[in-house]
Formats: sequence, C-alpha cells, structure tokens
Amino acid sequence: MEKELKLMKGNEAIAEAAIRYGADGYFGYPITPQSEILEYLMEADPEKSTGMVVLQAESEVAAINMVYGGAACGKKVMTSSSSPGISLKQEGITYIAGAELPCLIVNVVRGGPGLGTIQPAQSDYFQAVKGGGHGDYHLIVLAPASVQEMADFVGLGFDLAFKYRNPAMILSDGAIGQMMEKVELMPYQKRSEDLPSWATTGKPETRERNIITSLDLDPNAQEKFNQKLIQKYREIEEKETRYEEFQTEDADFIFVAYGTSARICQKAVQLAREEGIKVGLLRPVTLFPFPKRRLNQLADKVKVMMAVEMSAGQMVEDVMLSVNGKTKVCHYGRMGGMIPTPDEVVENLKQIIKGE
Amino acid sequence: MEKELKLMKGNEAIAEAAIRYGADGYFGYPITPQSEILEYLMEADPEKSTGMVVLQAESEVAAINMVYGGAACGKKVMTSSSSPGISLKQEGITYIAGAELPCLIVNVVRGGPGLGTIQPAQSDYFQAVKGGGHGDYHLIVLAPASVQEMADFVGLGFDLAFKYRNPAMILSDGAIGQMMEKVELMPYQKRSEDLPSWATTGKPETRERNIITSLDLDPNAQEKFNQKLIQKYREIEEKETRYEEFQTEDADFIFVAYGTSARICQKAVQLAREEGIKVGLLRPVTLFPFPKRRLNQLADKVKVMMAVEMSAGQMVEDVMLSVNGKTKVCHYGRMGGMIPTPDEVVENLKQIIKGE
Amino acid sequence: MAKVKGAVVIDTEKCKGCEVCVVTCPTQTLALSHEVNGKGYNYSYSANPEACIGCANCAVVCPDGVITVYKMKVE
Amino acid sequence: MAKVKGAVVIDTEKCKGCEVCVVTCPTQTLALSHEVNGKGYNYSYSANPEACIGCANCAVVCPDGVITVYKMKVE
Amino acid sequence: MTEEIIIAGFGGQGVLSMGKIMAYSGVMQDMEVSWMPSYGPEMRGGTANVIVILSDERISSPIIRKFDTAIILNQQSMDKFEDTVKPGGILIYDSNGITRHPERGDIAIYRIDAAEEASKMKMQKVFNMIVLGGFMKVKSILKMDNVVKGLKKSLPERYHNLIPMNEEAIKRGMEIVMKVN
Amino acid sequence: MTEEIIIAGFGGQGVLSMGKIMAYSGVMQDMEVSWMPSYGPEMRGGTANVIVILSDERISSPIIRKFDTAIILNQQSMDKFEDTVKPGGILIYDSNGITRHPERGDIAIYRIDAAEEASKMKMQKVFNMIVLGGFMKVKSILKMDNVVKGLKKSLPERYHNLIPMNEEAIKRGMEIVMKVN
Amino acid sequence: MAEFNPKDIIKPENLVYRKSKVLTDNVMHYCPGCGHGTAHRTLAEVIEEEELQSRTIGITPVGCSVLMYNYLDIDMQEAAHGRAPALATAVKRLMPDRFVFTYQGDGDLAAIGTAETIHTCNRGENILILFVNNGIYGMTGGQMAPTTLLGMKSSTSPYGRDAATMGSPVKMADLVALLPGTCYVTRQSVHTAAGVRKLKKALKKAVEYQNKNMGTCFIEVVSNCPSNWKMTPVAANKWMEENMFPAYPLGDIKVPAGE
Amino acid sequence: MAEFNPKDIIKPENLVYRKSKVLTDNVMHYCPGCGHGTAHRTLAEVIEEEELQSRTIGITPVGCSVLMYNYLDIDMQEAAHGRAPALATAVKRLMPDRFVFTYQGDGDLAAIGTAETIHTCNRGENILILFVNNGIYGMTGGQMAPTTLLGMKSSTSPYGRDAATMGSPVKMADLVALLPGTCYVTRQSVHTAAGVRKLKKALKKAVEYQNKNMGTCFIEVVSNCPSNWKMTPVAANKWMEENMFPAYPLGDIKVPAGE
Ligand SMILES: Cc1ncc(C[n+]2csc(CCOP(=O)(O)OP(=O)(O)O)c2C)c(N)n1
Ligand SMILES: Cc1ncc(C[n+]2csc(CCOP(=O)(O)OP(=O)(O)O)c2C)c(N)n1
Ligand code: SF4
Ligand code: SF4
Ligand code: SF4
Ligand code: SF4
Repeated sequence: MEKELKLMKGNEAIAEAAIRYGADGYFGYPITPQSEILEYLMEADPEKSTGMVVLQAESEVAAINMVYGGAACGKKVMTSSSSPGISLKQEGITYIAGAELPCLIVNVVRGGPGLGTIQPAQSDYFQAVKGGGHGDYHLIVLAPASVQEMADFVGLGFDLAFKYRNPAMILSDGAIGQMMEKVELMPYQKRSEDLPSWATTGKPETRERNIITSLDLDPNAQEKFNQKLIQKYREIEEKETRYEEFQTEDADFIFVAYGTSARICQKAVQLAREEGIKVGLLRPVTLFPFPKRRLNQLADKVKVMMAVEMSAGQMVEDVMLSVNGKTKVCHYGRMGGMIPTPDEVVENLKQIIKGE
Repeated sequence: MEKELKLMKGNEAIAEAAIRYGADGYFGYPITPQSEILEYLMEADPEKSTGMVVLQAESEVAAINMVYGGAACGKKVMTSSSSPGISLKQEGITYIAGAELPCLIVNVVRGGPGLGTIQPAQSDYFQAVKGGGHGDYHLIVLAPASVQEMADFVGLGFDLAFKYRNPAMILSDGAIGQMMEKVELMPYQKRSEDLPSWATTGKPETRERNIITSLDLDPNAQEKFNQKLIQKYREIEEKETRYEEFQTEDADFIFVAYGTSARICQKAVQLAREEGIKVGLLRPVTLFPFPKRRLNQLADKVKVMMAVEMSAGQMVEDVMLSVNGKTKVCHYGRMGGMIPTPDEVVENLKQIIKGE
Repeated sequence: MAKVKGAVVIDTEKCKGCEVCVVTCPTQTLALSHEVNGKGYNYSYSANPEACIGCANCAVVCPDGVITVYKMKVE
Repeated sequence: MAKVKGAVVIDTEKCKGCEVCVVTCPTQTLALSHEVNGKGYNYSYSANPEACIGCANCAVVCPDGVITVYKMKVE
Repeated sequence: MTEEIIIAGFGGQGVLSMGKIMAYSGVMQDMEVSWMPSYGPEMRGGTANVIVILSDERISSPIIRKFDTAIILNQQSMDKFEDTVKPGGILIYDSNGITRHPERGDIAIYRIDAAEEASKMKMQKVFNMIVLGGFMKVKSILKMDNVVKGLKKSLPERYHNLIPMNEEAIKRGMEIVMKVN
Repeated sequence: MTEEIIIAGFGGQGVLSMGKIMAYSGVMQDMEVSWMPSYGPEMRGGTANVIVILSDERISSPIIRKFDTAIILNQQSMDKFEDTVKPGGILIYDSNGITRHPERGDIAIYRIDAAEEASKMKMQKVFNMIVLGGFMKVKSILKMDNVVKGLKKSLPERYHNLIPMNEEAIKRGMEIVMKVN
Repeated sequence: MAEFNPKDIIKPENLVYRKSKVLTDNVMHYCPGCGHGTAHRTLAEVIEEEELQSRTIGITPVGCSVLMYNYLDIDMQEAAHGRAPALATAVKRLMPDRFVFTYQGDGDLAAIGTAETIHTCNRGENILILFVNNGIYGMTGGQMAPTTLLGMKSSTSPYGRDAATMGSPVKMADLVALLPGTCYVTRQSVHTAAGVRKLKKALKKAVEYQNKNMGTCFIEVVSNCPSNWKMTPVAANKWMEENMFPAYPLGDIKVPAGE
Repeated sequence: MAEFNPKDIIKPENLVYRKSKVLTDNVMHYCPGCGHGTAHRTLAEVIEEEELQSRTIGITPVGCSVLMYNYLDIDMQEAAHGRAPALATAVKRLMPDRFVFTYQGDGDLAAIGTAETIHTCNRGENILILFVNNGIYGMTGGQMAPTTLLGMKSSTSPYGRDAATMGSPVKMADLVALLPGTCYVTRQSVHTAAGVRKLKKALKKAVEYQNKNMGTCFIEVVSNCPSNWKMTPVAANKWMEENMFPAYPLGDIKVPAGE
C-alpha cells in the first residue's frame, strides 16, 4: 500500500499514527497543547474501524493507571499529556517501569514550573531522562523534531517498548505538537491479536498464572530485580542509541540539540557556515539512551560543544557527562515558552568563540 | 533553656522538632517507613499546645496541595512521605517551586521503582535533586545522616525555605527514619505570628492584593521569571552549600556519600586506613546545592573518587559533573533496600585500586 | 402619581456585545449598536432611553460589569 | 431415623488459632489446643468429634481455608 | 526562498483555514511548509492568528516573531502585528473595522476591502479567499492551480463543489487589492 | 567496643521495649546506641525483632546482618537468626516453644527459661526483663544502675513504681541463665 | 411631561447599581456572555457588602477562571487543577477567622478533583465551594466534562455523550449533600437578574454559615459556555434553561437543620 | 450405636467442603482471624464454581491484600494505591469477554482512590469492585481510614475519631449507589458462615451481571482487623457486629431493576 501525504498537526499525526500502527488503546485527559490527540481519536472513532479503545479518563492519574492495566494485558496502549499532567503521572510511570510493562507515553512539553505557560519548552528533560518518579529506572525517550517523526515514533516507541518490556516516551513540545507540516503516513496495519506470554489475559490450564507487580518485600530479591533492570538499560544503551549528525565531519564547534531546538540549530549551522564558522550539529534522537559514545568521540576534535535547549540547562549535563572534561561544553537556552532564533544561536556561538 | 537528650526514631525526631521549632502545620498521608511522623504528631496533639495544625489528608496529592495553600498564607507548613507518595506529589511540588513558596517536604526513601520494597534506599536522588516535576526548578535538599540531623534539619530546612522562598526537602531513608538514636532536642519555640508581606492573608486597605500563582500566559514574562529562579538557585549554590569532610587532608582516595551511606563510609575510612589505604570521605549535607567546587578542588589531589550510594548510581553523576574529568570517578551501590557494609565498601575500593 | 425613571451608563468600550442585558431588560430599553467598538463588538446602548425604569436587571446580569444604573422618582 | 454425622480435618500446621471456627460451630465440636504448632499458634482441633454434624460452617468461616469437612448419613 | 507570513483577525474570519489552504498549496508546489496557530486562552476574546511558512528548505522554527508578510483583518491584530513586519516586508489589511490605519514607511502596505466585497458579492463565506487572492497578487509565490489542488486537499470531499466559488473569490481578491503607500 | 545484638520473638513478648531499655541504658553509659526494629508487613504473623547496637564510637549502619549476640524467644526466630551469630558470638534463648534447639558449635549458647520463671513468679509482664538479666550476666556491658536509669527514661512517669519489680526480674534472670555448650 | 433627559437622572444621588469596588478595572478575558463574569461580580458584591475584603482568601482553579485574581481585589491563590479544596482546607485550618472560598469549574471539581471535593466536604471544612458548572471544559477548548449532558457534543464526544461508554452526568451537589460535613448545598444560575439575586442571597447565607463554623457550603452555579457550546450567548442561555436545568434543577438541596 | 470413628466418615465420597482449587497452597500472610482470608477464599470458590479461572483478571490493591496474587491461582495485576479501578477499566475495555474484578481496602478505595472509584462506577464499567471495609489502614499499621467510626481509636486518631476535625465515616456504597453506572451495590460480611454464604451468592450475581454487561457491581464486605483494632479475632468480630454494622448496615443497597 502506498504511503499517504498529509498536512497535519504533530498531535494529530500521533493520533493517526497510533490508529494506523494498530494500537489497542489510548487513555488521556485534556491539557493544552496536546488535547488534539484525544480529540482526533474521538473524532476518528477507531473502535469502529480497528477496534482501538479510546477513553477520556477522569484525570491524568487515572489515565496512566489505565495504561498500566492495559499494558499488563500485553496490549499496545498509550497516553499523552503535557508537563503538569506528566508530573501527576510520575507514580504510575515508575510502577509501569517497575512492573516492566511496555507502553507509550507522550509529553508535549510546555513551559514550567507549575502551571507555567502553555507555550513550547524543553524543560522536562530531567524528568523524562533521569526519572521523575522514585527508584532506579529509565524510560526509553524519543525526541521527534518534525511532524513526520511524531508519526513515525509512535511505531518506533511501541516496538522498543515491547522489545524491552519498558515504557517509552515521546518527548515533544508545544511547537511540534501544534504545528502542521507535511507527513507521510504509513498504511493501516491490522491490530495484532497475539499477546505476549507474560501478559495477564486469564490463566489457562496450560500455564502458570501470570502476575504483574512491582513489589518485592524482600530486599535481596528487589536488589536482584534492580540489577536485572540495569542490565536491560545497558543493553538498550548498547543497541538503541539513535542520533543524527549534520556537517560534523570538519566541525570545530558542535551544537547539541534535540526536537525543536535541533531544527533551529540546523538553520544556525547554515547561517554560521555562511560566515565561515565550521560548526556542526549532533541531534540526539533518543535522549535515553543518550549518544554518549559518539559525543565523546567528537569531543576529541571539536573545540566547543554548545547544548541548545529550551530550558535552563538540562541536557547539557548529559553532554558534559559524555565528554567528561575532554572539551569545553556550554549551554544556550531560552525558557518559559520562548523559542530561540537561529540568529540568536549563532550570535551566542560567536560570543563563546570570542571568549575562547 | 537546656537542650533535652532523648532516644528517638528519626521519624519521631522530625515530628518533635517540628513542634519545637514552631511549625504551623503538617499535612500527611500514611506510608511505610515514615508513618510515625503523622502518628507522633497526632499523639502529641500540638494543636492544643503550640497551635500547630496536624491533618491526615485523603492522599498525598491532597497533602502537598494543602501544603501549597498553607505556605501561600506564609505559614510554616510541611508534609512527609516515602518514595511512591513523593512521586504523587511531583505536580504539587513544581507548583510550589513555581509559586516560590517556602515549605518543608520530607522523603523517607524506600526501594523502588514502583511499589518496590519498604526497606531503605537512596534511589530518589535524581527526583529530589534534578526535579521530578516538570519545568526548571530546584528544591533545597538536605541529607541527614543521623537522628540528630533529622531533628536539626527541620529548623534548617524551614529557615532556608523562607530565606529563599523555595521548597526545601529532607531526603532521608528508611534506616534513619526507623532507627532510634540519641538526639538533643532544641527548646520549644513560640510559633511566630508574623507573616511575610507576600502572603495571602486577607487584603487590608494598606496594601495591594497578594496573589500566589505559578502561571504566566505570556512567555516573555515567564522567561523573566525563569531567569529570576536561576538567579536564586545560583545564590543558593553560592551561599548555602554544606558538606562535611573526614580525613580528606592526606587522602589518595575519596568516598563521596550522603545519609546512611556516609555513616557506612566513615567506618570504611577507618577500616581502610587500618590497612594503610589513605582514604577520606566527603559527605554532602546539601544535595542541592551540591558541593561541586570543593569536589573539584579535591579532584586535583586524589586518584579516585568513589560515590557510594544505595542506588544504581545517581549522585555519582553530580560528582562527575563536579570534577569534570579531572580525576577518575567510580560508583559503588547496593539497591532495593540493601545497605552496604563497611567491609564491602573497602573491598570495592581495593578492587578499584588494584585496577588502577 | 410618582413615576420611576431610570438611566443606564454603559462602558461601551468594555462591552462585549453579548446581548444578555438586551434580552433581560423588561422595558426593551437596550439594543446592540450596529457599530463595533475597538474590540470589534457590537456594543449595547440605550436605544429607548425613556423606557428605562432603573430596575438594574441589565447591570445585574452583565457578565462584564459594564453597566451603571441610576434611578429617580419623577412626578 | 437417619442421622447425619460429620467430621473435619484441620491442617493444624497452617491453622492460626483465630478461634473463629470454634465460636461458629453450632455443636461445640471444636476447641483450641493447649499446644502450639510450629508457628506458635494454639491450633483448632476437633475436641468433641462425635458432635460434628458436617455442616461445614467452620470451614466456611476459616480465613485460612485449613478445614476440610466430610459428612455421611448413618442409621 | 522562504516566506514567513502571519495572518491575524477574528475567530470567525477563516484565518486558520486560509492559512491551511496556503500551506496545502505550498505542499502542492513541493515546498516545505509549516502552519502554526496561536493556541490556548489567548483565544478567549475571539482573536485568532496563524503563522504560515513556505520555504524551499527545511523550516527551523514554526514560531517566529518577525514576518515577511502580515495579513491583518482587525484592529486588535493591527495593534499587535504591524510592528512585526520585517523592514521591506509587506502588510495587507482589510480596512473594515480598522480605526487606525498602518503607518510604517519602511514596508509596503496593501489594502484589500474584502469584507465589503464579500458582502457585495453575497459570498461572506469566502471572505478569506478574497484576502488570499490579494496575497497571491502581491506575492507571486503560490500558483492558482496549486491553490486549487490545495483547496481540494484541505476541504472535505462534500465541499468540493464550492471550489469554483473559491476560485472566483481569489480572482476577485487579486483585482481589488491595492497598494496604499 | 561495639556490641551488635538481635532480639527476636513474638509481638507480645516485649522484644522492642527490651531493646529500647538496653539502648537507653547504653545512653546512660555515654555510649553511642542504635535501635532498629524490623518494620512493615513482615510484622504480619506476629513476629518482631530489633537490632540494638551499643558502641564507643559512631555507629555506621543500624541494619546489619551478623551479630555478636542473638537473643531468641521463639522457634521462627531461631530458624531465622541462629546462623546470623558471628563465630565466637553468643546465642541466648528461651526454650519455651522451641522445638529445635540450637546446634552451632562455634558460638556460646545460653538458655534462659524466662517464660517459665515469669509465670512461676507471676510476673509475666517483666518476662523480657528476666531475659535482659540473662544478657547482662553473660555480657557485662550494661551496669545495673544504668539500666535502672534507662528504665526511668524509657518508661512513662506513671509506671516508675514498677521499676523495683523490673530490677528484681533482671536479677532473677542473672541467676537462672545457664550455659548449654 | 418635560422632555426626557437621562442626564438629569445620572447623578450620584440616584445611583442604584454600580460595579463592586471589589472588582478591579481589568477587562475580563472571558468570552462574551460567559457566566464566569457574572459569578465573579456577584461574589465581589457580597465580599464588599459583607465587608470581607480584608479577611477573604480566595482560591482559583485551573480552568477559564484561572485568572480570577486579576479581577477580584482580594488575596488569592491559584491552585493546581482540581486541588483548590485542599488548599482551602489548609488555609482555613491555619487561619480560622478568614473567609475562605474556592471557585471551581466542573472539570476541575468533578473530574480530576473528585477526591478533594468529596473529602473536603466530608471533613466539613468551614469553607465555601463555588462551583461553576457549564457542562464542559472551557479553558482547554470544549472537551467533555463529567457534567456534560447525555447526547451533548463536545470536542471529545463529537458524536454526543454516550452513557454506555462515557457515563452519565455526575451530580456533584447531590453527592456532597449526602455527606454530613456539608451544611448548605444549593444550585443557582446567573443568566437572569432574578437568578443572580438569588445567588447573591445564597452567597450571603454561605458567609453567615462560615462565620458560624457550620461546615462546608457548596454552591453550584449552572452556567453557560457560549464559545464551546458554539452558540450565541442568548441562545446558550436558552439552551441551558431547556437542557441543563432539567438535569441540574435549581434550588436548595440541603439547608442547615432548622432553616 | 456403634463406637463413633471419624475415619469412617473421612472418605472422598463424603466430602462436603474443601478449600477451592483456585486457592494456592501458599500460607496467607494475614493475621489470625483476618477477614481478608475468608474473602479471598469465597471469591476463589466462585471463580472455581463458575469456571472463570481462564478468563479472570484480578486487580489487587496496595494494602494488606497486596500479595493476593500469591493466594489466588489466577492472572493478577498489582495496582498502585487507590488506582485498581483505573486498571480494571482498561482491562475490561480491552478484553470485554474477561471477568474483571478489583479487590480493595477502605483506605485504598475510599481515601486516595476516591476519584477512581466514583468515576469507574459512574462510567458503569462492567467490572466487580470487591471492597473490604475494615475501618482502618491495616497494612501500614492501623491509621485512621475514611471509614473509621466516630470515636474509634487508631494510630492517627489516638483520642478517637472526631467528626469536627476528621470528618465522619464515608459510606462509599451509598455514594456509588447513586450513580447510574452501578447496577448492583450490596454490603456483606464474612465472620459467620451465613454471612459468607450470602457473600458467595452476591458474588455469583455479580458474575452474572458482568456477563450481561449490566454495569458496575460493587460489593462491600464489612470486615475486621484484629491486629490493629487490638482485639482477639473473636472479640473483633463481636465488636464489628456491635459497632460497624450499625454504621454500615448489611444488605442490598441497589439491585438491577426488575430483580
Ligand atoms: C494536571 C492538569 N491537567 C489538565 C490541565 C488542563 N486543563 C486546564 S483547565 C481544564 C479544565 C477546565 O474545565 P472546567 O474545570 O470545567 O472549567 P471551565 O474552563 O469550563 O471554566 C483542563 C483539563 C491542567 N492545567 N493541569
Ligand atoms: C501512594 C501510596 N501512598 C501510601 C501508601 C502506603 N499504604 C499502603 S497500604 C495503605 C492503606 C491500607 O489500608 P486499606 O486500603 O484500608 O487496606 P487494608 O490494609 O486495611 O486491607 C497505605 C496508606 C502506598 N503504598 N502508596
Ligand atoms: S435598568 Fe432595567 S429598564 Fe433600565 S435598561 Fe437596565 S434592565 Fe432595562
Ligand atoms: S462441620 Fe459444622 S459441626 Fe462440624 S466442626 Fe465444622 S462447624 Fe462444627
Ligand atoms: S478458623 Fe481456621 S485458622 Fe482460625 S482457628 Fe479455626 S482452623 Fe484455625
Ligand atoms: S470558553 Fe466558555 S467558560 Fe471559558 S470564557 Fe469562554 S464562554 Fe466562558
């Protein structure tokens, strides 16, 4: 079947992609700037076509726990929200990670802290990548930089989540959620009826009962479980790190940026190169796992790495941890819903170069 | 008045210290291993003596939002919980940070993720220090290593919280919460009737109305607010970093550990020195602000820094960020409610030295 | 017999033209103007000022509190 | 007349000695032993086995499901 | 080539769909496009605006603060966006309801009395297409046949019979737009 | 000097308060002490245990897995803790309800029939003090006058009249404890 | 009769109605005809008339009325979505002599805030909960609320609310009236002058009961959302009378014993 | 009459009661006399008798019964505190032919989980909520629950629950019975054989109604907590009859129309 070209909002692309991918269920609660995901799904009414369940929950807390229940049945279920709603979901998220359940969580980030602003931001990086919930766990975090990737990462997120029995998150922002862009949509896939062997689906005589829990009262057992999780995360780091590079081959300087910021930096690279500054861009596509090794390699030959984020400086810590002092790392950020312009970014780089 | 010597659980010490300090209110929900805080307060019934309000909320979400309301009145209010309950509080916490309200939050950490175990752990470091909620904010995080400090940090926490209009957190664990130790209690202080000028207390004719909010629909204004917060955090880093050192003067190796782990490392220092290994301990007392500068200085003269944590490795990232590649940093951790022994720690250090 | 006469002052720049006052007025005093105000709304105005009895119903239902009402007894 | 006779088998090692079965039994068949089991509980036992009518009330209320009941008609 | 456009007016004026048609038309011309509405409680009070970017290269940010072209359909939007046009840029406005006409000398200002024309033509529904025609005349980026294709893509099938009327409106807009300064 | 003790038995046996009195007595001797109960749903089923550490120096962890002395008051605790005594350490147990007596040869084993004694003396309430007496006899760390001071500190004022009875129980415990191996 | 001239009437001594001084001069951001404005104004009048300004602490929700603090000249706190009653609980307990109210929408109070609503009412906190029920999520663009009527279309029930999959309208006032902690539960409206006057009376009662520490007062205002209902304000009010009122009948649901 | 010998009776053909096969052989961690065990067993019997094992998905709460999955030989999910109904909602919607139940304590269902309880019932999810109300938080050591009786002492109401500051016992069954989504709401007990048998009947009805997709079934079991009430099991059951039952009267609160 041919792919279909459409002009869509990032939020709509996620919703449409979920239907086409064959997701089994979506549970959500309205919040700007991502309510279109739920609205689009309600309008599309996939229960009638693919059988996908769409439910407006009474709260984000209920929504994430619905996801827990659905995921425990081995179903492909997802939720979405924006920053304050994602904060409310932290307990549920760590339960899902602790019960090793696959699911997809979308955060269309807005400015914080608190109620903040509804404009785009990237200030939930720590929460997504380091763990906003308690305990040692990680989400697989994907950072789309276009509406196309909003669509594509639904499938990728589910695939990775099921491969590793681990929750995956799409960390987007209000700009990509709200903007319309061209998107090529994959053909409709049939929802799969196969459920994983570990899922709670009703115990037939032929197998032991399945239990989904994150509890282990015995600390010895819990420690073993924690070690198992660490192994899993190592494997994910080994195999699933994804990033994109632009003009890094000859670069003296490198921007490190994801999502909306990466789009801006790509333009900034072009502008800077027009002025003869040899700068490149590394765009992490996965934030966890973070492209540490590649950054460490690049650190050998570049003079400065500049993390550009719509935050006070969060991902920059992972950049620093990656290069471990090998090269200078600095940060340029806008906050509270402000988006940097390419000129601004170049200007800032020039200041840094001057200061060298 | 003389100080009073008692044998108390860490949890009880917090409760008693809150009464003596003159806290105005406590709002909490039971969860092991910290329910004694609420229970002790209910038994002590300070409403009758000092006038302190104690209320069992219907949930952790309600409790943290009660704290928000009380703090917005300029009152000295606090809550406590353990890991899953603290995860539920993340939205409330970022609201409090975003509204610049002072309050005290106690986390008596247990093993995670999810329901995990009820045994002690230190795996909520990221959540506490990097921000488990959304947006760019920080808590002031204090890490007591004894029942005495459980008592002392109540006052310190409130003082810092009010000085900077910022929520403070005591990040403890099940061991320190549940153990009894000697504690010297401060005398009872009278609850202060003075309320800060910014507090919502009813608008007299003599001033403009006070508004407590974390909302700014205009991204420009929100960004200015974010910048103000960054300034505040810088000032806190400048002025409020606290740590303790043991035998670091001549050390070739340094343990970095807080709370329960620091106690164990202190013993490990002693054991290792008996074997002729020159090791010292740096114990961060404040986790945010983290003693970055001091660690960076120490990095000039030590061969290895070993972060010892009851986690898969969280604080170790801040150690690495502090030394920025200047010296080798490694990590030793137990998880899931397991507590390392001093011997184990020494053994691990020896392995590292051998590997050098 | 003493008759009651009323008058309303409408802050037309703040009026959003919702028409709630118009339909509430028992004496059909008010109407929406054909012109728009700075915000683009067809604001409410006293189309039949002599009809007003100063009952204040319009002001009481106005969501934006833009109406002030006066009343006096006239012979 | 046919009479009903019952008998109970109690898994005494699993019994927690809660006494709920004892007070439930309509025929005072059961009692708590003076000895304790491995877990330290004074377990329930059939103190008057001939009284048992096999009504299963004891088993039905036993929180730990440790009682099995048998019944037969005897002449 | 990159064209950065803001369209701003009242909620009911078809601002968002006009932007969408422009974006779809761009797609038909194989351009990169982005369409970014203002969102959230700003909407309360009835204003609406959308940023449309048409470009030959990948678009960096869909949210920008300076524009090549501003299409302005009420006074509030005039107050807000007149200053955001880049020097040398273009401002197109409908004078209906405008109490303070634009004054900048460093940009090209066009006026299009689309509302009046629409009511004259009894085609209030395609008011926004008249405005679009004005834009197409002033900036020859979008070709008519691509706009028609764009209309087809963005209108639900059941409205495709209205496309000729839209086309007509666009053409009328091309005729009535006039340079002011 | 550091003495690491586990006390384990049923909930009603006064395990926790015995530990508390030991800890308070240590405080009276100017020692560092820690008292750490097992907590949480382990308690379901009625077992209780507490780790008491008495030391001249700062105590590192209140939760440890090997002990100098184990004081064991029921079979379940015997099963769980016999192996946790350090070689050369001490195990003190009450034989009441014990079905499998301790067997290790590398530790010193003492038996104290405190339950029996308490019921003989009609002093069930101070059963745990008899056990404490046994410990004090076997390990001369805590001095009687400090224990009395400790009792005063840990008992509410209204129970201070019971202190002589407690003292008597301790003394009795010292008498009846006997070495088994 | 002399030629009529309104100028003769418009004199300070003839003033019968002016906007409350407890309202600021800020233009409210609400859509034309939205009941929030009327509810704000009525509350402001009561605060003014009862001389409560200096001892009132108000709590705004997340919802269209999130910016209420820009319009009422009193000390206010802006709560997280659904949590206003928790804030109010603490405020009132810590400052028992203050007049404390929450102002909440139906999404806020009846969806995400259900637990806080129920338990605050159950504890009988001495506060006023002013609940503006417009049957929809206004702020976020017209999604279904727990109070949305059956068959009603919203952006998340585009084919109408369906009881089988979305449940039926939740009648929070009826639920909280069952709890011993509430002393006064009533349902009012603000689209007619008579309605507003009744609401004002209800608010005054709530002030009185709060002064006497009688428990939680819960006042529901059945209101409109012209924008998201996609109607003119006048049509919306008519629709409300015909559709909302039968589901949410106006009047007292619970009054203190002996009243 | 011949000398009586029980051995003559204890033969497979005379078996009248044995523990359900849906119960595992694990020793339950509950305190002696705790009603949780009886409730588990009764539910297991119904699952066995109705042949539901292969299509049952159960959800355990956080509470004393958190380890229920060790005792019932069925597929189970362990929910976060209070959220079991949310899990169950998703499970049932995604697998409509499964028998889905939640098992929840009073802290879980009536405190932190209030919103999930109310809204799951309001949506009329076709699930069974089995609510074990022992008037206290068992798991965490005897703190006050929303269902704790007035005057009752707990570790967080050491001087007895006081209506003025702590509110009155919340009657969840009565609240959810008001919601159109529930089809069957009943209150049962497990401390007598008659009580257990009635509970079993109620459970079978719930299975039937769920099979027919009639809405939410809500079965409350008024139960004990000997350990935290600090009574022997027998005394606790007596106290329960005398104190809990007047506040939480046993019997049906809502039955499907026409039953
Ligand atoms: C935790 C969280 N979830 C969701 C939102 C988004 N949100 C803001 S207001 C609102 C609902 C508003 O509806 P309602 O309470 O009925 O008030 P109205 O706007 O209709 O007055 C929602 C869902 C939020 N701000 N925070
Ligand atoms: C978010 C969260 N808060 C609190 C707890 C602690 N906790 C565990 S069970 C429980 C209450 C148990 O009481 P109830 O629901 O009545 O069940 P019972 O134990 O009496 O059967 C609490 C508060 C937790 N695990 N998670
Ligand atoms: S005061 Fe009364 S009569 Fe006069 S305009 Fe207003 S509503 Fe009409
Ligand atoms: S079966 Fe009936 S008669 Fe027999 S012991 Fe049990 S309760 Fe008693
Ligand atoms: S009811 Fe069961 S556990 Fe309780 S005493 Fe009887 S047999 Fe033992
Ligand atoms: S969206 Fe609805 S509730 Fe909000 S201001 Fe507009 S009309 Fe009022």
